[in-house]
Amino acid sequence: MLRKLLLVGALALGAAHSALAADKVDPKAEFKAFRDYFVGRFPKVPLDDFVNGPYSMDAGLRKQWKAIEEFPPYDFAVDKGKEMFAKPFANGKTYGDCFPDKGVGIRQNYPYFDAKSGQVITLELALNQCREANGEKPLDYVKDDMAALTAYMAFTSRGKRFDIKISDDPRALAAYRKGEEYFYTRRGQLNFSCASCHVQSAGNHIRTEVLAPALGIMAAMPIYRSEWGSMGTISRRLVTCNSQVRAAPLKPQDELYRDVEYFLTYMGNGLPVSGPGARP
Amino acid sequence: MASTIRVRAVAGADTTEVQSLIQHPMDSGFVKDSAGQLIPPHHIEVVQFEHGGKTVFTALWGPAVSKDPYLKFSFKGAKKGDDLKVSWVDNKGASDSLVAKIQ
Amino acid sequence: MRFALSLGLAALAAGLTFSALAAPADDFKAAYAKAEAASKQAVALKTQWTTTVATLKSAQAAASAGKYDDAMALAKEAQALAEASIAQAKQQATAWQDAVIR
Amino acid sequence: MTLSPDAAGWQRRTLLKAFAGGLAGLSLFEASMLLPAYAADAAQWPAEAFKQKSEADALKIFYGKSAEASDKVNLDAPEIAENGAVVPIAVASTLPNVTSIALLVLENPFTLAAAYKIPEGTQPAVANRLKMAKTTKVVAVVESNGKLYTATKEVKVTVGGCGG
Repeated sequence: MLRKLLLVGALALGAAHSALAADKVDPKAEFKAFRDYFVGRFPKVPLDDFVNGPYSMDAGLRKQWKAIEEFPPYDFAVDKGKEMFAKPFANGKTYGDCFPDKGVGIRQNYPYFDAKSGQVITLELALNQCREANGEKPLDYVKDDMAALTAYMAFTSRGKRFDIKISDDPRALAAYRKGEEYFYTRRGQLNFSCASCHVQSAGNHIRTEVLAPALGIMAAMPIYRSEWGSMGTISRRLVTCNSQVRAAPLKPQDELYRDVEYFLTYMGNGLPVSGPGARP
Repeated sequence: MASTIRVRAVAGADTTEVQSLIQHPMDSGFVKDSAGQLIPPHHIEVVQFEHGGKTVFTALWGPAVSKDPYLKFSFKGAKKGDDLKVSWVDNKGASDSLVAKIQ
Repeated sequence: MRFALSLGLAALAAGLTFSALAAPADDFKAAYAKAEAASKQAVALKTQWTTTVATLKSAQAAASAGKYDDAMALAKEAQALAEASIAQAKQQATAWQDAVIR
Repeated sequence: MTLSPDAAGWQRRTLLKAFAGGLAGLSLFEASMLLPAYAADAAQWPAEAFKQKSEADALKIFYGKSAEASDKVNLDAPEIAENGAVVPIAVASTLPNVTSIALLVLENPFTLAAAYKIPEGTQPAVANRLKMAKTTKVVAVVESNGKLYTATKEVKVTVGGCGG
């Protein structure tokens, strides 16, 4: 009983809080402040180079990355994604039929806020919605096939500039705000937020790794990580971010994960798609 | 299924530069799986490149070569349009091969 | 605690009957239930820590092995972790705004 | 490769991919026709050499001789590996009549990592990617006119290539 009361109380508190916060959401101003912060802190990094994450910050790492990019390990995923795109579902339709421009060169427009369903639609979610609409089972969100599909879609969009829209729809603003809250909220036993690592400590070393700046961090997704020895999607990255700070991860494509992707990708508006990427 | 082998061979003025990437786990034998069991070694042992009936490069690999291994080398005497034959065999006897056109 | 201990000693002296063992088992169950409740609340608030989950698991394992002293300590630790995670969420409910780049 | 403001690079890459895709379709057929003629021969793999646990033993078993350091062996290895699982390593040499190049990773469980046969007409240079368990010396060995020459470099590894 007491537990229930506490729970209800906490939830009510949370709701009241976001309602209050939503009143003063100004994505445009926050976008400018976010970008100015990184540009000011890393004046030597060309703006478009932020999408290369740690490699924009460290010459030694950059050289190894260049060597790996000569024949990058994500090539196999891109080719697999291309094959999957070409192969019709059992009903004869293809992935391309679910997307504008047959799914080619559209990565920069994801995620978007869907007024009809009132939620943020990420590329990964849209791909599984496409499968289910065509009578196919959804894919695992974190790697393999999903990573191959998104790798191919990112590859066909390379160099296109992110153009995420936060409409005046209060629900879109609320999703943005929730994503922002998630990004800045400390969690896990280590008491780190996404921002602790990727804003306050961006460019710093953890062991030999250089923490990627949050500006443009979504642009390289999906990524081949040497640490994983395989491809991973945005879902996989968020799940591992959580577990690294000893926070129990949410389910892939949880509403909060989609909201944080919405917020972060919007913050990188105007930067070019660089995915799929290779990372340590 | 697509080939496990990717090759880019580009003829220059004097030499032909070859880069290849092979899809292979290259398990070292020292890594444990999620159940705590050692994954037995599984790695490519030999990669061979042939041009004009002659072996132009041979790689002998142990388990310390990275997953999805990469190679770059150059050789003389080839021109655009020539065939470059690539083949590999691993410690379990699996193999693959490919004929690439030099560009 | 002291009572349970002396009871345990008495049982030991009496030659460890099954019913004597039931006391630490029940104590553990109660402590575990408390820890589990706190853990569930942390999940509901999306503030669960992986260490809470792991410690709960270790507590169960210790109890299954009959190591009730260890099991009790672990259950209490799990409860403390879960409560700390809830406190963190409550503190962060407003504090996050101070970190926003403006 | 950087991003595609470099349109030519992008185009080249796209073409290459299309090309590779075309080849992939051929490969099975080609393989079945031609496999016996040019299949990599597992018999030439030097099993004993790959089991050795020191530089001296690996060289003795693989080459039957010892080596001396030379500034004509150029070993390009990062000072700090971004990840021990994938460390780009390149070797080149200005020595004459090079017949083989080998790479040793001294702190790995087995010292010899890779060896390359360089026939006449092939440049004495190779680039590859190796795993390193921990901070280690890497030795490039070049066989020239029947003698062995080496270059050594230390690579710092804090994220090991042999972990989970």
